[in-house]
Amino acid sequence: MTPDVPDQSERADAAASAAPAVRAAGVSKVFATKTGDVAALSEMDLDVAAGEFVALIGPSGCGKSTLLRLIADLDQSTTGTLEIFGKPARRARADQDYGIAFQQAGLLPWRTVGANMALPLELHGTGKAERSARVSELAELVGLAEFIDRYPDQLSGGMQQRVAIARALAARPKLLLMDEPFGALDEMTRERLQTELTRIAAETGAAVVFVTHSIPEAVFLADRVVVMSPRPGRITDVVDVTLGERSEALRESPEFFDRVTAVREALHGAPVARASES
Amino acid sequence: MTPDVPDQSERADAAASAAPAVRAAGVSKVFATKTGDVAALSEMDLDVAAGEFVALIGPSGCGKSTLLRLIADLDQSTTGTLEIFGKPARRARADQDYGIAFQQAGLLPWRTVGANMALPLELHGTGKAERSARVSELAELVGLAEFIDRYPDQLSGGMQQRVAIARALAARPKLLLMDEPFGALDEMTRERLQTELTRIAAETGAAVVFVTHSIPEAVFLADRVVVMSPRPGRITDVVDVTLGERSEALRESPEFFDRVTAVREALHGAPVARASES
Amino acid sequence: MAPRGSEVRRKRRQSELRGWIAAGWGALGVLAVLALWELYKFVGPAEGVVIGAVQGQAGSGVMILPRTHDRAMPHVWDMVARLFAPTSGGDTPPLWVSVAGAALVTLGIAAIGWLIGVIVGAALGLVMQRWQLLEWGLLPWIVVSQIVPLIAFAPVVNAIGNQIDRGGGTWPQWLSVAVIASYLAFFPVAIGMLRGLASPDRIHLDLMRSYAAGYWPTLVRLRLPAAVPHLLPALRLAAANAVLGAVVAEVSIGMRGGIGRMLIQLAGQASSDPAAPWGPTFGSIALGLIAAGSVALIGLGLANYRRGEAA
Amino acid sequence: MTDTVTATLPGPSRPAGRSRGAGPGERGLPGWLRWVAPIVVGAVIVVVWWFWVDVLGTAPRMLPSPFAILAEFVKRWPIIAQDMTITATNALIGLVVGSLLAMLFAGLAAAARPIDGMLAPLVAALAVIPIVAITPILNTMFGASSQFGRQAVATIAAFIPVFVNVLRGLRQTRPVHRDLLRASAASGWQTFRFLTLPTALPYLLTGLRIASSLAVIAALVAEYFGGPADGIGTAIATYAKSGRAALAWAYVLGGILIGLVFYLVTSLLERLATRRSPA
Amino acid sequence: ACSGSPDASDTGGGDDFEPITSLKLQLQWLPQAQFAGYYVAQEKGYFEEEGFDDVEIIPSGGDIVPQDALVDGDVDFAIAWVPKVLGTLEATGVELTDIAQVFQKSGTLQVSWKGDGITSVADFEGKRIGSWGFGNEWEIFAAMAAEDLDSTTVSITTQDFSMNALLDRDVDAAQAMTYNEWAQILEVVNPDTGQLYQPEDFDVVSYEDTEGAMLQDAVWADTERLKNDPAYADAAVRFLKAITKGWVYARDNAEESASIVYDIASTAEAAFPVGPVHQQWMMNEVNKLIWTGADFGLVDKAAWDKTVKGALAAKNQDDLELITTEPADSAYSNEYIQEALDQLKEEGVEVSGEYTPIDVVLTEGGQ
Ligand SMILES: Nc1ncnc2c1ncn2[C@@H]1O[C@H](COP(=O)(O)OP(=O)(O)OP(=O)(O)O)[C@@H](O)[C@H]1O
Ligand SMILES: Nc1ncnc2c1ncn2[C@@H]1O[C@H](COP(=O)(O)OP(=O)(O)OP(=O)(O)O)[C@@H](O)[C@H]1O
Ligand SMILES: Cc1ncc(C[n+]2csc(CCO)c2C)c(N)n1
Ligand SMILES: [Mg+2]
Ligand SMILES: [Mg+2]
Repeated sequence: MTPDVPDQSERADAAASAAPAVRAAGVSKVFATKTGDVAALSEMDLDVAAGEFVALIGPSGCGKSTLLRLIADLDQSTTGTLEIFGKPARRARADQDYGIAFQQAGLLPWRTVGANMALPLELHGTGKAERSARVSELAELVGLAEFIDRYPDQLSGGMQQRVAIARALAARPKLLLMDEPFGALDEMTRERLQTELTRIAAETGAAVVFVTHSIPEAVFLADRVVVMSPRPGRITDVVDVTLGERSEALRESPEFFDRVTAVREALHGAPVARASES
Repeated sequence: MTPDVPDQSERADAAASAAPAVRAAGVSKVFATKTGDVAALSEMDLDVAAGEFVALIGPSGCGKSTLLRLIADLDQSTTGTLEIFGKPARRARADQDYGIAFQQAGLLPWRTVGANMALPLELHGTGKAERSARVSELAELVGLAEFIDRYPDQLSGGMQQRVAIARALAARPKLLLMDEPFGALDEMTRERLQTELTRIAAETGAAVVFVTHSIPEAVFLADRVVVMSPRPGRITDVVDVTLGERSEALRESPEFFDRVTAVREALHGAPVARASES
Repeated sequence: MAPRGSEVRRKRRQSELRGWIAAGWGALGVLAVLALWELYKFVGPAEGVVIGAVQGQAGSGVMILPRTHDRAMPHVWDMVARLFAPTSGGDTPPLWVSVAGAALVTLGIAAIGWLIGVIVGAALGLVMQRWQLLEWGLLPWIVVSQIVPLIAFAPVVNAIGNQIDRGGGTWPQWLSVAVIASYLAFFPVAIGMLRGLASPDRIHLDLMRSYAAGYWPTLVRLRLPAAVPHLLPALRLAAANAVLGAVVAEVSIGMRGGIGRMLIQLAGQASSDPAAPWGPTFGSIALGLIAAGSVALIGLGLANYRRGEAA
Repeated sequence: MTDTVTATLPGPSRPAGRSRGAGPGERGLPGWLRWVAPIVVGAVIVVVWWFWVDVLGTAPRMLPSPFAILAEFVKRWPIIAQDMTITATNALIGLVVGSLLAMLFAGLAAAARPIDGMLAPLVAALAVIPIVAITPILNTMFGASSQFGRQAVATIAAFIPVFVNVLRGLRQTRPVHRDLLRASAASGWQTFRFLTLPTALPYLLTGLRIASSLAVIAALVAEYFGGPADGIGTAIATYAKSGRAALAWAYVLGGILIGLVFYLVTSLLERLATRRSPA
Repeated sequence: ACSGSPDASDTGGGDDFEPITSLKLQLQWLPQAQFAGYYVAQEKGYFEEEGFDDVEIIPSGGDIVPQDALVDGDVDFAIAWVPKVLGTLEATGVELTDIAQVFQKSGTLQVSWKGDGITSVADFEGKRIGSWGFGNEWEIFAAMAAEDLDSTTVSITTQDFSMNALLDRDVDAAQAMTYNEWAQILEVVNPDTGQLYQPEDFDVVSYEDTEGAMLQDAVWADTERLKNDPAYADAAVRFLKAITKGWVYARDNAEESASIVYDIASTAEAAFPVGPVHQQWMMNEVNKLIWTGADFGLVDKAAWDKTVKGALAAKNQDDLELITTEPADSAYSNEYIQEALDQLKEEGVEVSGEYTPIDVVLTEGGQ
């Protein structure tokens, strides 16, 4: 929890549209483990503007997930301040200011596709009629209109991932947090979902913080690619992408390869001590 | 099982070095399932020369794994003939002509790294002394010499994958079958293992059939990239790579991107009916 | 990498510490029950609380709180003191000595029953895993077998044993008890073996096939090791079952010397010497815990085969 | 010790091990064999039994011919049914009460480690108390002329597997799901209702299935050691000791039928609930 | 040929058979003074005197049924109650013979609290009655049937091994043997007085005084074998001689005999009996049931017929009857015991007579 701006929610809410989607200042995270302390993040500073798409990339264990979890208030930072739309993370969570999707779809197997999408709404007392209207909308958005009454085990991995994205979008958050959501998919499906995600992000105008291991994915999706160093995680580079409209053709364009190379070099510039271990 | 060349093993053995590592002619595979027959492969023809590195790429469900399993005699083809170094697949399996590695490392958790590497040797009655000599050699090869007495759960994913590769190499097969062996790794580790694999393949002179979903991976590794169509799997294109020595620099070269684009287009040229479902 | 030796030692110390803490809570739990017993005995009505009793109709109504008088709930300290009094008056040995002796007899028989059960169960598990047809044919009957009350066929086993004994073979009575005990013990082993042998991942089976390994090498190098995590709890359950079975069998076929016989013998004086039956009762509980606990020790030796469990 | 009971039969989260474990050449068995095989085995058992008893005549006298048992079962059905009702009722009450108590205590144990630690030795001890020992004690405490003692014994028998399984189930919520609920700002109660409970449900039903036949056996055996002179167990003892072996075994058959019904019903419930368990 | 002809057993070594020297006797319960005569015979060497060098006395308890063990050939002789054996004989069609009726009287009581008004069998109607079941309940039903009482109005509670059901009023009247459970009650401290319960605190219905009385402990032998195996018939007589001597000794030395049984039973193997005083009480009461003035062990025709009549009349809670037809004539025979008695009389043993009770003061727990 951030100590400042403790309870000025009204003002904060009013200022929300003006405030950056995410503002991390001097954020560190140390995990106390049985075998000693693990510094996962050290003095991170990051701003994500409203509506901006930021990709986080870095070697395994560099603290990408940790950062995302701090933003989502699933963990507390050790030092530093973290503001979501100008409010403390905890409050942002309570206000459902963000939606989140994980590497595994994490659908509840005993709920239908529709019920899974509706879960956040149900938890916050949205009425039944409104819920089902929203579910239809979401299902349409992610192309699963015919599958609303299916159960997760009847879907392919890609379809499940789309349900998870729809669920993250359910409460119309202005911020989407995604932790390697396409990690488990095959390349073709993955490319399709990437294209869809850029469309959805554009349509909903949400800011996105997107963790990935794939350089082409980061480049294709993001406005900015944030490159992190091995543990303790720190930002070593930020690659601006600004490639304009995302299309299939883009993936084969020289500018695309340029940015891919830039990110590759930024990544490898970072010492690879940790990576050699994994 | 192939009906021809039933028992001419001596002659076959003598011809082995001359014969292609894999020769598939008109191979089809139909799975009988509860809900009807599934044609996984249809009339595949493929030759892999001794010492050649071939990558198989294609949308999910196109039959890549099926083909590999047929070559390994883990399944029987419905039609067509399949020869490994001029012998029927079954005989090649009995002779341990190939080594295989899967997407998951598939190590036996109760065996040390060394014992895992030695498993194929143990099963074929190699003496203890010889086994341990070979294990040291293999561990050196994959850079795990210090970890021989560790257990798999004490290793990172990348290290486990290297053990699996060492295990596949243990009996010095002239043919390596690899089914998305790096699928579960992060990009950085993956790139390192790719470099290592090309080195190892070159050193041992083994032919490799390598299944992957990643276009850059296929291009980086292979002499030839075989592109398959969605189900029922068929070869739609073969991209010759011939980029010369594999180095890190290669990944950022224009020729590399050229080949990547070529494979991308070959892939997307294929109808994507199946992929849209997953 | 950190020096491994110290890491291992620290881990061991840590798990030791956790063991002590767990033992502490456990002891507290037991103490809590004893305290509750005495507390309720103190505040509860001697004749319990019955609702819906009809005047003059014995046994009518539903008793919702138990009786607290000394015959129903002896004081904890009386039960303990009774353990140190002569078993049967006169200069008979203290009760706890008799109980311990009887428990040892039963433990030995239960151990043999366990062994028989493990062998039979493992064999059934093996063949059922090997041949699906046998699984389909046998498994339902194995389940049904456990629904047959032990006491119904214990006399049958005893009679068969006697037949053999008369027919020139040797069949001591304890062997009947062991066989009956094995009847409860084989079940979890058969099921655990079946599940365990079928538990290897497809990938490992494929791997063995790719090595052209036949049934036996696959069994020894893959299926059996993979079955260990299933087998260990099964063996422990089998041990507890073997003890329960042995006690019931002793009672049923009237075998002398074991704790089962002692249970009914001392139950005969529950009116005049209510603390006495608690001795063999505690004895039989301790016996079950010891049996299950010692089998758990096997698990320590097989720790490497349980590495998969955490993952 | 406490987790042992779950080994009895497959846990809920495991998919059928068979399809992957099938040996070569075993895959193609036609489905009808699944039904025919047990029937054939049953027939073989009956024939061997009959041959031993009626043809060889070397079986002990307390083991009558299967056909004699069946005949007696049919002939005495009215009184057998009456006693079956009593034993089944006791078992059912034990199953329900034992399961409810087990759920309550498992909930407490899952909520607080100390409670878990305190319950562990007690549950382990409860699991190894012989019915012979506990029944007279319960009968004295709660009255020998009510069915209470038997119901309590059945309760104890049912408690153990349900407790162990539910406790395990309550601990099976996956981190990704917990994160999800937290990210959705779900309250503690909502987390329990939307996540913990549904996750534990298949485990509960596995426990129930194991508990069902144990409750029947326990209720029946408890009748041997006191209480009203009714029920299957009393009848088995009475008639076995007066030379009426066929009648005694007809009652045994009645007991098996109760156990089977309990088992099949709970298995069915379990199958329904495990359909959508987390992979 | 001689079908147990008395002469065959004269010397214990006839011409046409090898005399039996090793025997097994099945008791019907745990080792206690109820079976003192057999243990005394063993302890005092009476079996050896009669030419047996190995007699194994097998206690029961649990589900072992003496008559079944006898039929199966596990043992040579068995001690069992007459009505229980009659039931088995009819249900299974086997033949056994009561060759000595040890207890001449029924020792079963139905004990109730003073003031509850259960002073006769007629008062059982509508009451909850305790019984051990397993064949011990037939006297209740027989006694009620004899008075035309409706036994279906009685609900039966299976008593466990203690008398708690009565003490806690779970039953209106509990079954008790004069020699065992009756003493158990009287070994309990009355919380109201701080003293042991006294007989005056209870009403007692003794089945011996009712039409339901049935013959109890008897020595049973295999009818077929008696008929066809002269060695067995010979052994039967010698065996009866030995146990008669044992019971005679127990009659004349009650206290010593009680402690003989107590010592034998007080081993881990036998699993401890109730204490020494309890055994003395039991010895005392058992002697009263045996020594009624008549010769030891002879089956009294009248008592037998009464037992059979009761067994024919009684119906249990399932409305099933114990027996439906008269037992075969072979069901009892005084031939062997008479022969044994005759020989003993020749040897100067006093085989009839009254028993002079000793004084036993019960203590708490019988210890
Ligand atoms: N709960 C925890 N307790 C202790 N250490 C932790 C915990 N969570 C994360 N860590 C450590 O913090 C570091 C950062 O972890 P994190 O999961 O954020 O990495 P990541 O960048 O997401 O890696 P990956 O790409 O593999 O997902 C790692 O070294 C990890 O071991
Ligand atoms: N044992 C089987 N029974 C029935 N169908 C099968 C079986 N194995 C594979 N198939 C089907 O055959 C087709 C090809 O499967 P295969 O696993 O070879 O695809 P793949 O190219 O390896 O896909 P992926 O990239 O997802 O691994 C798929 O449609 C699959 O559903
Ligand atoms: C299971 C069982 N059977 C019989 C008795 C009663 N009992 C004890 S001694 C005795 C006299 C006959 O030996 C009788 C009838 C019992 N308490 N428990
Ligand atoms: Mg991560
Ligand atoms: Mg595949």
